[in-house]
Amino acid sequence: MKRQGIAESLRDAIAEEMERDSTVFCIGEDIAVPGGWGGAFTVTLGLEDRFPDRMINTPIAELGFFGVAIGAALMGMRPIVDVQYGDFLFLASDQIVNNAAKMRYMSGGDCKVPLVVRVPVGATGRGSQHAQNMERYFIGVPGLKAVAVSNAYDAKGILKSAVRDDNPVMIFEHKLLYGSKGARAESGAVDATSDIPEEEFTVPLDKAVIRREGSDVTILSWLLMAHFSMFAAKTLAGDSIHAEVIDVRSLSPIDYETIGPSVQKTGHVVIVEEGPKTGGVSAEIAAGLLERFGEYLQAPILRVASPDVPVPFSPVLENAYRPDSRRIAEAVRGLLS
Amino acid sequence: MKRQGIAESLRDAIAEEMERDSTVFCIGEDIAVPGGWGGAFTVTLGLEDRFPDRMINTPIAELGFFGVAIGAALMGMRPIVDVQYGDFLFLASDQIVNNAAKMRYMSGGDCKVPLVVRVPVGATGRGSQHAQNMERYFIGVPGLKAVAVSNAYDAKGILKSAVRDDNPVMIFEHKLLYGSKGARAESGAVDATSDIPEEEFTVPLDKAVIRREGSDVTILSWLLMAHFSMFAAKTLAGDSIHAEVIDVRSLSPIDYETIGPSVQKTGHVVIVEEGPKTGGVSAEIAAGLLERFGEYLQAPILRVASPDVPVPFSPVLENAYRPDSRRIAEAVRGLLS
Amino acid sequence: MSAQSPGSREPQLANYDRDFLLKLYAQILLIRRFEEQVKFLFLEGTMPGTIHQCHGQEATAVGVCTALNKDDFITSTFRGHGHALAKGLTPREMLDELFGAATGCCKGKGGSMHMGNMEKGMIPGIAIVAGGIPLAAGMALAFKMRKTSQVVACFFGDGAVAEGAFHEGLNMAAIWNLPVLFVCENNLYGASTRIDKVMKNIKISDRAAGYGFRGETVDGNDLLAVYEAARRAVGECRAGHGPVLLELLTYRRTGHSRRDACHYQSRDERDAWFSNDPIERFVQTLLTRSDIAQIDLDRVEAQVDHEVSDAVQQARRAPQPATNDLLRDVYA
Amino acid sequence: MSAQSPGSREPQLANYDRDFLLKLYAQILLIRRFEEQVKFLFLEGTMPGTIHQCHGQEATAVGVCTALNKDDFITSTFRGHGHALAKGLTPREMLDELFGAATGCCKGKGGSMHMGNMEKGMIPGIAIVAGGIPLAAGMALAFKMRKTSQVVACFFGDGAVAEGAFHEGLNMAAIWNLPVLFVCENNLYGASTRIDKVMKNIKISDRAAGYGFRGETVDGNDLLAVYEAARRAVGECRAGHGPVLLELLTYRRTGHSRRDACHYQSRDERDAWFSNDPIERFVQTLLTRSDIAQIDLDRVEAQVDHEVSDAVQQARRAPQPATNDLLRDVYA
Ligand SMILES: Cc1ncc(C[n+]2csc(CCOP(=O)(O)OP(=O)(O)O)c2C)c(N)n1
Ligand SMILES: Cc1ncc(C[n+]2csc(CCOP(=O)(O)OP(=O)(O)O)c2C)c(N)n1
Ligand SMILES: [Mg+2]
Ligand SMILES: [Mg+2]
Repeated sequence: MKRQGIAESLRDAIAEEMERDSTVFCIGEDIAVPGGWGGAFTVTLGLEDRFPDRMINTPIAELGFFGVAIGAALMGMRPIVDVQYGDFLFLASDQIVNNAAKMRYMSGGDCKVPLVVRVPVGATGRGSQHAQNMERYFIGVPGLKAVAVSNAYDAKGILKSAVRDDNPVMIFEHKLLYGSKGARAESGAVDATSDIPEEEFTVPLDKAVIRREGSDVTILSWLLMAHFSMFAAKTLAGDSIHAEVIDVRSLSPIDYETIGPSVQKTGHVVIVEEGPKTGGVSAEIAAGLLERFGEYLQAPILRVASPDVPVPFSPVLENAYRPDSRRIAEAVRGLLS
Repeated sequence: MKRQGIAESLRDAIAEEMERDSTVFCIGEDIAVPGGWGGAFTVTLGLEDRFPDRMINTPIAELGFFGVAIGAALMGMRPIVDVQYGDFLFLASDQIVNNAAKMRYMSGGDCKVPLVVRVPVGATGRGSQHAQNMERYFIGVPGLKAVAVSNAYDAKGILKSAVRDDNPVMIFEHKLLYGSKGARAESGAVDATSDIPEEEFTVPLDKAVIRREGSDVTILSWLLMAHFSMFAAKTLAGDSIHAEVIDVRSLSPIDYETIGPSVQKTGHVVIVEEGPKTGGVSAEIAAGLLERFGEYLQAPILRVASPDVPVPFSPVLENAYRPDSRRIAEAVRGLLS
Repeated sequence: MSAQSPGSREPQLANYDRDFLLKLYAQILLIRRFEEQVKFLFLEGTMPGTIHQCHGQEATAVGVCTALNKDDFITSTFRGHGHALAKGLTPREMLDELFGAATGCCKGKGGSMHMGNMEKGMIPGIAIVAGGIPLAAGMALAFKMRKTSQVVACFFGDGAVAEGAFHEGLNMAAIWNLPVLFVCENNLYGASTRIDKVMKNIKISDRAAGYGFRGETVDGNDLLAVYEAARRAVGECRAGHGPVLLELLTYRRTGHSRRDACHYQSRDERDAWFSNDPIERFVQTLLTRSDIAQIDLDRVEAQVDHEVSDAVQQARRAPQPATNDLLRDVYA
Repeated sequence: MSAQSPGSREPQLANYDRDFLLKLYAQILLIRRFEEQVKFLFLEGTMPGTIHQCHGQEATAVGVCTALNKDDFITSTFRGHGHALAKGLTPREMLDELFGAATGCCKGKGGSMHMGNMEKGMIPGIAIVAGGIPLAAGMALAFKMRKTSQVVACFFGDGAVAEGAFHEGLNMAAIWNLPVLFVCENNLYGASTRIDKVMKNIKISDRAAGYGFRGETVDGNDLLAVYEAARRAVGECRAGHGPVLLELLTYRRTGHSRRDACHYQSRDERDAWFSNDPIERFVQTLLTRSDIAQIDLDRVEAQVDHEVSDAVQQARRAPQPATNDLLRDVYA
């Protein structure tokens, strides 16, 4: 056992997978520069020493290097792509959606694209072009899988599962949860460290996890909001409100097997999402739950999310933009009253 | 009054707006070639003769010419951008989302981006890279407006409103509804012609419209599915089921003022969408209705959509992919039974 | 196979083996006949979808693919029928695909724009202009990392040169010395838009220098010239001196897609290019050989016609997919 | 203003007006002092966000912007403080913005990477590498369509050259002869990655020829050389002979962002560039003039220091936005 943050556990997971399978490689900007940073968030720090031929440091050319990764995947390699900031995915989305996601289907199952994309998201004082929560754009793309990791254990286990999966997998990571140290530390960061076993483990790509049991309300969230939901649940417990907190984790597909029974039990659902309320992942979860478990709902499903605005720079505004545990707790109280 | 299809009424609308305001111009691939086609769907046919300096025929460079349009808009022009096929928007989405949508906000209201983007969508026998319904990717982008036009009257009136709006507006059009003639005619096309008044008119960007009144169920849809919903409603009337059919039209923002009372009246909602069920616009409408009118719902909201697969080529499969009036009618019957 | 002396740039017809030449003829003709049939079937209304055809550009596909090994790969575009046939896909699996049949090379899920066959060294066609260029670089990167000697030939049109993907893909291939042959089929038009409206320097092979590798312009309607240029380039790529950019000058004898009457092309231009047909030229060349006579060509032609009409007959009856095939093949 | 004889490429110091030179000095120094203050405030922890600074690159911003008129426009990047100051934004509105204040040039909504002021001819900075390049082409297209004589200067780094947006934007500016001056500040690094790892031909100005227009490499730490090259290029653009690509060779004396110790740069390289400081060089140049003495420079320096520290004092007390400002300014 050792205590690790997400950046470290991802780094170990990548190294172990590269050790295990010579077709695994990393590709991205600034990921393999001696004297550099190991990507924008230290995840690949030092890996260029251990795997000099398999750490592909690219030009600033997102459309291109995603295409390169997909091409390599078609030829049997297993690339792990780092996009620095999720917002830059818009530049690469043609390759992701039109090629990675569709090629297997349009070839009638003749080819496959074992691709892993690591996407740092979240509002962190950098202004509106380094801040978006990108999950929403990829859950509705058949052919992709999408997961969100909120602690170091999951990060390691999910990255390993993703590398071994034969399909394109998007892993969403939150900048405030990496636990990166030194120059790359983030102000406002939240502790997402875990005890990491020495022995090998994986975490499935399609499973939600109940973080806290409760009977009054089901709070669904992921990434940073999974932490804020736990904080809120603790506060609510003080008022004798017993919230069940589920880290949705698997955003595509949604794990209704885990979520469903909780909804049946509590009859009340709050979904918490960082990012504008309209058109988010919460909408899909709400609609999906309504279709499947509508009869158990004792009140409409509530979404707690950011307002429908771009991400502002000023910390005052950014804090108002991002849902926090106070807002979550208030929403739960409102729903139950 | 004259009877026109969507391609013609859009062409007239563009020409009239260019006539009215010298800052309006068109930009896109193959939109202004003498002897050419007037874009992929004849919409701009012949306009290069009338406006030789304001029909900008571009290289094949979507990211670039969207950026060009946005830059021109920042300097006070009013570009109308043609993207040929909606699927190509992925190449331009950085410029649309990171720049067009965010620049006003991030400048604190200092600049504005009066941009119109015309997006042909829909599965039409061309295979998976010329087929996607792209609406879902843009309704959750604050700073953008999104509308979908299903007949020639709306197309003309909405295009005019969009040109006059000071914000970026995405207009979604369906390839099977253009009514393009000759070599550009589509097999499987549906009649979307309207009587077009001689006098000037506009249609607001934020209003849904009730196409057929009914008391038993509210069917919400847009584009091709708005037509199929009308066909379904006719069939259902034969079984004495009275469906109210609403063409949602304004996808962002959603017009709950029009939709709400219908839901209150019928207590039953079916949303019909072309495109994979997961993560679609229907999810947002379902979640939004549940939050606002949950107490009036007598049954869970049902989504009729395509399965979660890329668009297949084979007509057999494509027809199974695309919801049709039979599936809509069946869903309504199921919901009411 | 040929025994062309390296360094020489003029095709030395005498150095070629007779069978090799007749095989080339069969291939180039197969593409023409295939496309003619497809056009007919399409206009007749029996074939669904849309089509982008390559009449007039047959020499580029055959010349390049003949320089490749079976385990080399190609990437192609919306206009991929010729490339596919030249890389060894059968008329049968392709026509079945065009008819949307379950027996097509993509089980009817791909269609005209996405044909491919991994076994035969062709990934599904990419219909996004220039979208296959970064893929090709990545495929070549995989070959290099795995130390195989395979190469990739990446087909695209003159229109693709304006796309960011062209720029990004060529640059990465260059900095990593990847074994990829970029093949630009310059037919002077991107859809209805002429090349001189979208770039100032229309000598596309010159672009390679900006990225730091070799480019060459070749008469794309001269089959042997294309073949020899491709063979040299493939050799360089295999030796680790890639990438190479080949610009092949050619012309499409048919519309951009479907029923396009090409009113945007001038009469003079069309006439000039129509009298510069790659197949007619190759026939003239072949007939200068003493060991090839018209009757040999007729024999090839009969075989080709038979193969195509056979495939058409089969395709008309090929089984359509079942509705629940819709849900298959999304994930591996 | 200067009375430089056209055609001559060597700055003729004697031809410049004394006041003009002292104004240039004030500007270049203002940027340095501003950046020093910002770095201090950031490290001190009083200033939020992240920062990308331009110590060492001051001559590019001042040289180019001095060649522009007030109603000309610039586009900038994540590293835009210098460009903004040179285009006339005040330290005050910028520092307020950096503190997230409602009185900032973007009302606190933009931050370091998105500063701009339309009045002063600067659109909000675009933090997506190369993202401003197509915008600049479009702004220039607007000027051309409206027949104004305005030009756009578009700043970007060497790292942007690999992006598709660079390729697409330069090509469109070329084919439409747009009045845009593309200014590549080549500081040898894109973030931590050195230029020779991402392109084979590192003479960036050469790229212009591929698109069919003029490119030129200039010593970016020689303020007058930059100014004169920019003036010539702006003149060409105004005369309808644009675009022009200027490559300005420079170096950043600070980290890429925040607390970056630049361990990826060699000692030798850093030493060499540190002894080639644009401000020190300009001071040496100025002092060769008989009508400029150290005391004149000291006076300018005192004014600049005062202006900056004044702005800092104000910014520390500047009003933060109200929470409900969050919902404003989304739509016009
Ligand atoms: C990204 C993208 N933009 C536009 C199109 C529509 N389109 C299909 S083919 C074509 C022209 C391509 O020209 P070129 O690359 O020269 O190939 P050719 O058709 O001449 O073979 C266009 C614009 C597309 N498929 N993809
Ligand atoms: C599209 C995109 N990719 C990556 C980044 C992250 N990033 C920010 S600055 C930078 C390096 C830019 O280098 P260069 O263009 O040379 O400008 P410089 O920092 O040297 O001024 C990178 C990779 C980004 N902002 N945008
Ligand atoms: Mg072409
Ligand atoms: Mg740089």
